[in-house]
Amino acid sequence: MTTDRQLAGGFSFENCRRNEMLVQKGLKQPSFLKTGTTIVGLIFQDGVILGADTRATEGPIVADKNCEKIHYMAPNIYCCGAGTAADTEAVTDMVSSQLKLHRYHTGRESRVITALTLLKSHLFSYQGYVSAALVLGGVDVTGPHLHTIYPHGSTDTLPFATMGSGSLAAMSVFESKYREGLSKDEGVKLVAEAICSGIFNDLGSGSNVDICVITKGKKEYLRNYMLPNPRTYINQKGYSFVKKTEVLKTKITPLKETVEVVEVEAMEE
Amino acid sequence: MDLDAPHSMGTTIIGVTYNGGVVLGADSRTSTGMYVANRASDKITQLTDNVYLCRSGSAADSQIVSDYVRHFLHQHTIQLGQPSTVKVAANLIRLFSYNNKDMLQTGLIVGGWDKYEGGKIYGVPLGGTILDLPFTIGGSGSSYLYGFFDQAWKEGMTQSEAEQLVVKAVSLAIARDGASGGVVRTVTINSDGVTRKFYPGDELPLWHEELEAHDSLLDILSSASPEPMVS
Amino acid sequence: MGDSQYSFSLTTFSPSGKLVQIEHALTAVGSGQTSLGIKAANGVVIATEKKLPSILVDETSVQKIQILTPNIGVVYSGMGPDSRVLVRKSRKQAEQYYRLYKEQIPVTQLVRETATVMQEFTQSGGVRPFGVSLLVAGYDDKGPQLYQVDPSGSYFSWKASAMGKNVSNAKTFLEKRYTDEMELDDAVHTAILTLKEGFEGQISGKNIEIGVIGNDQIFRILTPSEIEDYLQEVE
Amino acid sequence: MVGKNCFAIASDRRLGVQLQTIATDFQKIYKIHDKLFIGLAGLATDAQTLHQKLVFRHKLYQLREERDMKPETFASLVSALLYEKRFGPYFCQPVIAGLGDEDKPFICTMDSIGAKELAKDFVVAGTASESLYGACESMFKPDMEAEELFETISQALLSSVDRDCLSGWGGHVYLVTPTEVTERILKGRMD
Repeated sequence: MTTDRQLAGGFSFENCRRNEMLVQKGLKQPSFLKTGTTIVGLIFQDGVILGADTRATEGPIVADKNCEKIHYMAPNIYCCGAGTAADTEAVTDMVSSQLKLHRYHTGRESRVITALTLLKSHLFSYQGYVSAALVLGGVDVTGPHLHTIYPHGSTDTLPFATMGSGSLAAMSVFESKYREGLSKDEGVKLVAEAICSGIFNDLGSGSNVDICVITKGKKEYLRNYMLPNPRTYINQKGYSFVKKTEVLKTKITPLKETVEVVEVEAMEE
Repeated sequence: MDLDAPHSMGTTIIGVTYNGGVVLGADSRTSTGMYVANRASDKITQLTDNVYLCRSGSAADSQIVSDYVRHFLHQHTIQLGQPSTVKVAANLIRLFSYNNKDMLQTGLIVGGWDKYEGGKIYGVPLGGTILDLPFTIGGSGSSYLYGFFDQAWKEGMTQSEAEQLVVKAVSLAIARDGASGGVVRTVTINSDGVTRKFYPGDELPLWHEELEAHDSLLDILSSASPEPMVS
Repeated sequence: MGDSQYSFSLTTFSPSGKLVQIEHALTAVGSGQTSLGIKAANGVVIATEKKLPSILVDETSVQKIQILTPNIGVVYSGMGPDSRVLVRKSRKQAEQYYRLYKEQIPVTQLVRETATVMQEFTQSGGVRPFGVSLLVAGYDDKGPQLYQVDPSGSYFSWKASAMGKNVSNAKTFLEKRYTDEMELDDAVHTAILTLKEGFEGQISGKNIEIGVIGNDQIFRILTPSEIEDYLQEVE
Repeated sequence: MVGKNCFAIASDRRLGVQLQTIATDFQKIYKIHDKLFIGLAGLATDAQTLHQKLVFRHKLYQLREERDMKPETFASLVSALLYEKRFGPYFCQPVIAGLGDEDKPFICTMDSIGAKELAKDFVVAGTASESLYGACESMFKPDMEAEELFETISQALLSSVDRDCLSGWGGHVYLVTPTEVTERILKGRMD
């Protein structure tokens, strides 16, 4: 049954022609949620640190002030995503699920290079139409690794990396202050500084700083590590409405108490 | 500025044969539009123990091609029980480039050494032709180098002559081509094996009207306490 | 399955209304090594013998209890290679469920999916039924659960069950020992004692396997040294 | 919009083709089960198609698993369904609101290809979303009781809709608490 097919991956293109027609007739194509982002990563003395801002945008509108851009791939691997939000989410979810099955199969910890290869081959096969720009970091049996992956499927291996619309601002911080063998505290501070430089100098990035520190056998996900943009305009008294809303019709449906089903003795063969 | 532009390598890549082997050379700049996405990339990729590949054009495309070719050469080496020849590697690359020429935006230079033909260089430019050449240059920076190579390349150079030629050529292209830059990497392959060399950008020869590299302003500020101002 | 001229099912009704192939599959299970499972008040334990054909086999390379999802584990009696197919398919199914709903698959759902696969192999062309029965142990919102799935594709929920060579002795033993209030640790002890019944040779941490899941909802396979500790407790 | 142990979901009632109004009592909020609602903004045909698919999926889930879907689970399902059409999307943006485990309110919106946006306070979608962001941002306060929540969401909706010529003709509000669902039709401008 086509309507009930499990989502085994793969896209459906059945609306493409119709949508083309609709757009031609003047209907506006819906805009997608983007993360015009600052995401960064660096290698320090005993692992990898990833960082991200938390703003999601839809055109010029800030759609989410505190979204999560550091995605889980495996217990020892995380991935920052920039680009179309749905794509980064979907592609990281898909690969993380493949990695999990691979882990069950092999009984070993996932390697960063495996994640990298799975990601790049998916992105390459969609020729850049799946617009996900990623910073992939993790520590495996071969040590710490940091990679960047572009929507077209090209990859780079670097000691420090930045991506997204705020990548220039963040890179300027890394280029002037990064050195080999940073301590954990220095690393976290530098990553936070790079993200802040994205938050304050790039309009597509904003709100808070998320950080993820991965070391051998351990990871720390520091959600909202910094909150440099607290809300300052809360009206203590709240709003009171002088005139009540005019209601034309009201219908109240009480909800039934849920019935507890008592289990009957299990059936014998 | 277009950060969504595909990642590409406006590049200078060179392959040169000399008396006994080959020298491959490349700059290290990878750019997206006007932005330098990676200033220290490695465009000379290993395919087998004795064959290397210089990549130019779309980074994604050339990486995929080299990944596939590496995979097949690995199988080929096992089945054959001996190292694959440069010719086989080059033909495999040609096959991929030709069969997928509508999809791929990449120009490649294959170089290596095998016991049958010694050091060999093959160029596989955009459409998937294969060129058997004593030396070849590729990427956006190559247009500044044709005349230079016609003049400077000699049959039967020594290894150090060839290496110096490659470094000189890449640094010349870096000086003139905006899409090339960073450092110079070379790979020398001969009967003894493979040697990789690295020439930092601030130690390259200076050409016409080029300026000395300076310390960054930040270094100056933090290194010594500035003289107190006296009015 | 395929459309070749051979694409008819091998599992054909006998005149007496039996599917002989399935009966044979059950025989294969019955001659397999003993496995058992017990559902306790606060968890589930599954256990199995791990007798190897020769002492020269590296016992660390054999793993009979497998994890399907973080909160579901499985053990088989019968043909090892067949079980691997089911484990692979079940893991994939669980992962597909997770990708759709971002929620771990409930035990009942996974068991049903696995049983469906086993049923399909009794009715499809070009294939034979699986020569294994499975014991699935899981813990989810509905509490601890233990299921047995047979080659026919039928499945039942059990308080305690056994299968394989020693099935009748083991079941009698479990019937005697089982109580509803049993705690997980007691269940592990009972599982070991049941395996001991009719175990040929000396039982040790290396020739049995035990998997447990408690109310932390994480399925865990015990290490040989942990099993040794339990063995000492029952003695 | 989320209140204390309750939530409200509201929409306007206009259905139009460009600037021409076709219907003024159009249902844009659909019930999935007693404590789970989905509002679908955008192209009406897609909204209805998507709604049918979701109801189908949910019924199948109910039969298979003998339980109602949690709002979080439902949101993931919607997201997966939308992303499947990544390169030919439904012209439709959903808002999902429901009471989950222990009657904890859950709200969420997505873009047309299923990028989830979870929020603790409020979510908005549709042609008036820009003005809704502003209105909700200032009117919302945490832990409102049901009636206050109703007043706030209604005011926010009406004031925003008045600034959007493509929306209007009153509002439709569902107010859901653990014990009852209150459905109200609001009076609004009719131009």
